[in-house]
Amino acid sequence: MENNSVETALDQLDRAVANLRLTLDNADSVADAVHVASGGVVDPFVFRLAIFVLAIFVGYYVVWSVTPALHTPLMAVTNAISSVIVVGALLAVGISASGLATGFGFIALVLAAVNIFGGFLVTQRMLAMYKKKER
Amino acid sequence: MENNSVETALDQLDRAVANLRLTLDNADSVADAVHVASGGVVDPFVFRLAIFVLAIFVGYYVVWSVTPALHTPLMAVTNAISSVIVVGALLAVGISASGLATGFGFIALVLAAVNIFGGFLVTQRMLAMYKKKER
Amino acid sequence: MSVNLASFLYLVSGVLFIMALRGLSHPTTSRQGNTYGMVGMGIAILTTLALARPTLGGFFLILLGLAIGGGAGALIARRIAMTSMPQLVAAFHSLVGLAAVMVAAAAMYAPGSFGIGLVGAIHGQALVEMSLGVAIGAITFTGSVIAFLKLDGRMSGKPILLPMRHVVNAALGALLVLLIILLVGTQSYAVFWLIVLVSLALGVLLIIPIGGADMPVVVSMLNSYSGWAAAALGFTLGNLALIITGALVGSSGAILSYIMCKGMNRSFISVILGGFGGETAAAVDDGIERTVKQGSADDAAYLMANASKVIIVPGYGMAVAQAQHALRELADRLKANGVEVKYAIHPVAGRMPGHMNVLLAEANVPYDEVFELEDINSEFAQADVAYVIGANDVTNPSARDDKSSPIYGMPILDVDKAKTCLFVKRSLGSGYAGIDNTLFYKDGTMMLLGDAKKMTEDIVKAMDH
Amino acid sequence: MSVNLASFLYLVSGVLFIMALRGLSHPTTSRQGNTYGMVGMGIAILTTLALARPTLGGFFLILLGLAIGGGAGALIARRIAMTSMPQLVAAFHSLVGLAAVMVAAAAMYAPGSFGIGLVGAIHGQALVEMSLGVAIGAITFTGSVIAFLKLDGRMSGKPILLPMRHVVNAALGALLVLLIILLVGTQSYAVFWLIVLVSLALGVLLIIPIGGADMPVVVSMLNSYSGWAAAALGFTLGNLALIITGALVGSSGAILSYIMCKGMNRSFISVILGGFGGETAAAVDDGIERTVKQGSADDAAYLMANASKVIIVPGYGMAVAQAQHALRELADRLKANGVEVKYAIHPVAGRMPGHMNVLLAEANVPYDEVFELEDINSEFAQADVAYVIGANDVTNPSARDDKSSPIYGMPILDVDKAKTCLFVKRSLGSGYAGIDNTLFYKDGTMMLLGDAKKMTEDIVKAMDH
Ligand SMILES: NC(=O)c1ccc[n+]([C@@H]2O[C@H](COP(=O)([O-])OP(=O)(O)OC[C@H]3O[C@@H](n4cnc5c(N)ncnc54)[C@H](OP(=O)(O)O)[C@@H]3O)[C@@H](O)[C@H]2O)c1
Ligand SMILES: NC(=O)c1ccc[n+]([C@@H]2O[C@H](COP(=O)([O-])OP(=O)(O)OC[C@H]3O[C@@H](n4cnc5c(N)ncnc54)[C@H](OP(=O)(O)O)[C@@H]3O)[C@@H](O)[C@H]2O)c1
Repeated sequence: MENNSVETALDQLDRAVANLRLTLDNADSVADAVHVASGGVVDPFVFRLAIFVLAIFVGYYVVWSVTPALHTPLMAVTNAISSVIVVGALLAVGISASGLATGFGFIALVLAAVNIFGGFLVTQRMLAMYKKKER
Repeated sequence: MENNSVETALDQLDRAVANLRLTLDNADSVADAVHVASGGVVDPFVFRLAIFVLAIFVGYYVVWSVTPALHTPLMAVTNAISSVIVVGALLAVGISASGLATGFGFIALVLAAVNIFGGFLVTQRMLAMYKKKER
Repeated sequence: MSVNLASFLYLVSGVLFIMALRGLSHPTTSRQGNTYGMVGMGIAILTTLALARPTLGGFFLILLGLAIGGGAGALIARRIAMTSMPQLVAAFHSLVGLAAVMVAAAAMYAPGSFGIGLVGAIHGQALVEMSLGVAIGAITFTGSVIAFLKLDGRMSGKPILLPMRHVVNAALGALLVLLIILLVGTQSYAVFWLIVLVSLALGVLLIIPIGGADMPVVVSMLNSYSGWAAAALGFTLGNLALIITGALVGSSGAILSYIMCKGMNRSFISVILGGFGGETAAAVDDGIERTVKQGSADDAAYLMANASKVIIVPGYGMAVAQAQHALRELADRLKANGVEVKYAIHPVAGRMPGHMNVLLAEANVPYDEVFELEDINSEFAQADVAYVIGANDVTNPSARDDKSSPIYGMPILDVDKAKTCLFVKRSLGSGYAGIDNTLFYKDGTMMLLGDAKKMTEDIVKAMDH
Repeated sequence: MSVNLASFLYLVSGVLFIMALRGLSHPTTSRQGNTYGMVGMGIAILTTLALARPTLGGFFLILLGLAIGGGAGALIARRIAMTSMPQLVAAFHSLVGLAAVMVAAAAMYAPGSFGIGLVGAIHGQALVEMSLGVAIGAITFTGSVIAFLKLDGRMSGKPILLPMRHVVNAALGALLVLLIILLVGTQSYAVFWLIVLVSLALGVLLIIPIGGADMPVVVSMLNSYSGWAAAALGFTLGNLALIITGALVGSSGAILSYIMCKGMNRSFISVILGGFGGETAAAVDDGIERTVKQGSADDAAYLMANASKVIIVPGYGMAVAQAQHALRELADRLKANGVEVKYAIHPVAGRMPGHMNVLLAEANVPYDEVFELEDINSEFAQADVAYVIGANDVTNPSARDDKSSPIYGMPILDVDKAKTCLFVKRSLGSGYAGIDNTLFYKDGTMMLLGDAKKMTEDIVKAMDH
């Protein structure tokens, strides 16, 4: 009798679990369906690729529009902005548990900081020199 | 006794369900945590906004680089490409169950098709007229 | 097809559209650019079909729609006269606007097909994007229809100035905002159609006070609008091709409007507020007796045949008279006689950007004989004859010299620097800006009064003698 | 901070970086552009801090790192001589490269902090992106170090041509691909560091065969590389600011390399394959006896003081001699005497793009007296004196006239069209391209042999008499 009831209980449990699974599955597939049409499950990679491609176009045009007289400051300023890699260093130092990762992050942070300050300041110094004829 | 065992079973069921819930919750929160850092749960709207903003920059530069002699074809071709709204019409006609939506979609489809063929072909006709001096 | 692949393909078609516009940076690359555009459109359509996987019936319906619309479009493209391009572009814009409204309506009635929720339970964000798209689309539709009617002469170009129009427009705008908020709250079809109605009315009201001659700026502005409408719907549908294209078209229209306004030395706002350029203003009557030297086709033929350099300045009148072919004949004749011939195009000559270029190209004038204002303006001093055919405002020296002139500051072609200036037009009347042209009364100017085409043909004939 | 807000802010900082480059389209907007850049960087840093919410210790560490690095950077920026800009840029690039490697290493050891998985279970896609980032970063690092050493004269500029170098490089490249595949499979630290090592070696091997004088092209190319490395890591971290910036920097470096190669009329490939420009070639000895007219500072002072128009053509020698300030004095003196003075800059004068402009700006020469080749080349015919100071290749007429010349096709400044051409250099030796300059032997040329700064100062003194 006891055995029986346990078995029943187990059966019920099984069925409950199965039901639960079914519901969950259903919910999932509904969500999936909605997503497919709305593009909600588009891999962020595709979006990033689009952003990357468009940014290359923007870069192409924006750099061609730089006047040749300012090509040296351009090199300095692109160097400064490419140090935005500092965000990676900040994550490593700010969140990381592992000592090694923190160490690597710290080195990256220092190097990037040299570039950021050095790059922008030297550009500023250069640009301050470009003057119009005073009349 | 029977009563007892059923109760036990129900208890077990409850616990099982609770456990299941816990596991599910955990799984969810783990996924969430991973997502937060990786940006995986970034709302696609933000990505689309980025794409939109960059495309405006591209549009700005690309249109300024159009030679004034071709400004009339430019108006015709932008008209043609803005009919890419046809993708909405195709979805409406292709998937919709509701008769009304299909009807609206069909109208949109016809209108966009006029623009697509009209716009590209009239541009082609115009561009074919621009010739260099034969020497 | 997986959504990832589809999104990628939409990106590809967006990039192809960018390449299409990029091609227009030079006539030699422009045809290839147009091909890129067509390929991009093809990819967008095929991708959508692969994504939607329509039933056989749906597929048939799609083919039918494409065939009807495509056939009509192809026919129009083949038949249309080059001189009617401004009207055509306006008409096409109205179609894009209406298509945007229809797509939004379809999304409203069958949100599931677009993945934006269920009937009565559409995502709020999608509703906002959609209402923006539908409002801009509807304004584009009726606005473009009015622009078309004015440009095509089916409606008077006279500005229609309703009393209190700014108040009415502002009120309608506010109402629109309210309705959009209401739509997000209620998801009611009635509200949706109210938005459409109000926007349609707004489109009409915004455009009727603007004079017929300002329509080119309006057409460009509406082009820009149709782009923003497409982009808004692109957000709703999560479609990259639509978002990118919308931004491109939006920028393009805005830039062209800006170029036109700068070329006319007027502010965009003053154009949009309307009331300008409907009627020609009364000729200035300052009491000074002015004499005009009038000439005949024979005089003109003699002058030009003996010139060593002739610069041709075409304007709106050439388009009206369809004189481009006759003009090309004249130029050929001159070139055969050893005369150097060049064409000078003002940025706002005619009634749409690049208007003159397209007409000259139609008459087989090679594009490397056609120069922009800044490239040729210094050459008038060396020219024996400036042959001004149907142009007026773009040569008016008061824009350069007279600070009190309403067009002061607008760049002009310095035809008065040429030894002789031949002016072909039908009367001493003014042009688009309604301002008297002091050049008519100058010593070096000879007026050739008559229709541009007829006069040019007569000059060619006179050369035969 | 929500990730959505953070992503939006990263987008804002990307847009600010675009505006920073956009500002450089004109000197008047350039300072504002630089400010945009700084604000963009500030936003990126603050956003990351708000997102990472570091512990107090972490926060302290971050401040420390920023202080050390920032202090060093600010010091360098203040101290560096303008003539050392090429070296400085190379050195800075090496830092970006190394930083990229370090960030990738941190991500490898603590993937959780970057949300790309767990140790030993990093997402495959992230691993591929990361290895690309680390490989390009490492190549940028050692490559830039070599470029720095060559530019700074700490290493001979002579190309070091190892035997079979192309085979070795190709083999290393293939090994790199294999290692990346292996890394995705094993996630082993050893493989990761092997990738780093191989890339570091590759960076050295790729750059040592390139002659010192070609380093500017290399520096630009490495600039481009550092951009692509940043973009690759941007994909790993899902960071919009990094992706946008990487693409901007990547394009910028590529375009500058292209401009330089076009200005030298050489192909990018030939530059990268190396072996050029290390040593000056032996002077051409074609048996013809050639005479050179040599002059003194007094002769030059007399000629210039009596000229009505002088065009100054600076070149690499001006940078070497640091003669820009003396030159400015000379020009001031001439202008005070009523002589019209202009500066003509060849696109590849000096050793980096815009090199001459920056030096002239340093000496307070107003930028509206400085003209690019295409804007001034027609004016040499009207000039009485062309004062060529330390330039050589960019004036060599054989690039224009002699089809057999290795630099044939490179655009040159037509200094030989001026009535007199004064050449300031220390010898009759050749310049960067190692080609004899036939201009030295021309009638209208007077050689002023000596150091550029000394000679210019002597001319100024001579004018006092
Ligand atoms: N291109 C654009 O994008 C654009 C856009 C908006 C506004 N606009 C404005 O349009 C104007 C364009 O200047 P425009 O010089 O080309 O034209 P315009 O100043 O409008 O003058 C055109 C002249 O052509 C003459 N004309 C008309 N029909 C003719 C015919 N059949 N035969 C001979 N002559 C004829 C007219 O004089 P008669 O009546 O005496 O014959 C008129 O004076 C500018 O004011 C510009 O601001 C241009
Ligand atoms: N700008 C760039 O981005 C770039 C990049 C890569 C390559 N390049 C190449 O660099 C070259 C630049 O041409 P360039 O005409 O400026 O320079 P150049 O042809 O290299 O000639 C420089 C001349 O300056 C003289 N000189 C050196 N030190 C001097 C001093 N202290 N005082 C006086 N004269 C001195 C040298 O002659 P003496 O030894 O007789 O004094 C030399 O002939 C081009 O061939 C270009 O292709 C440029």
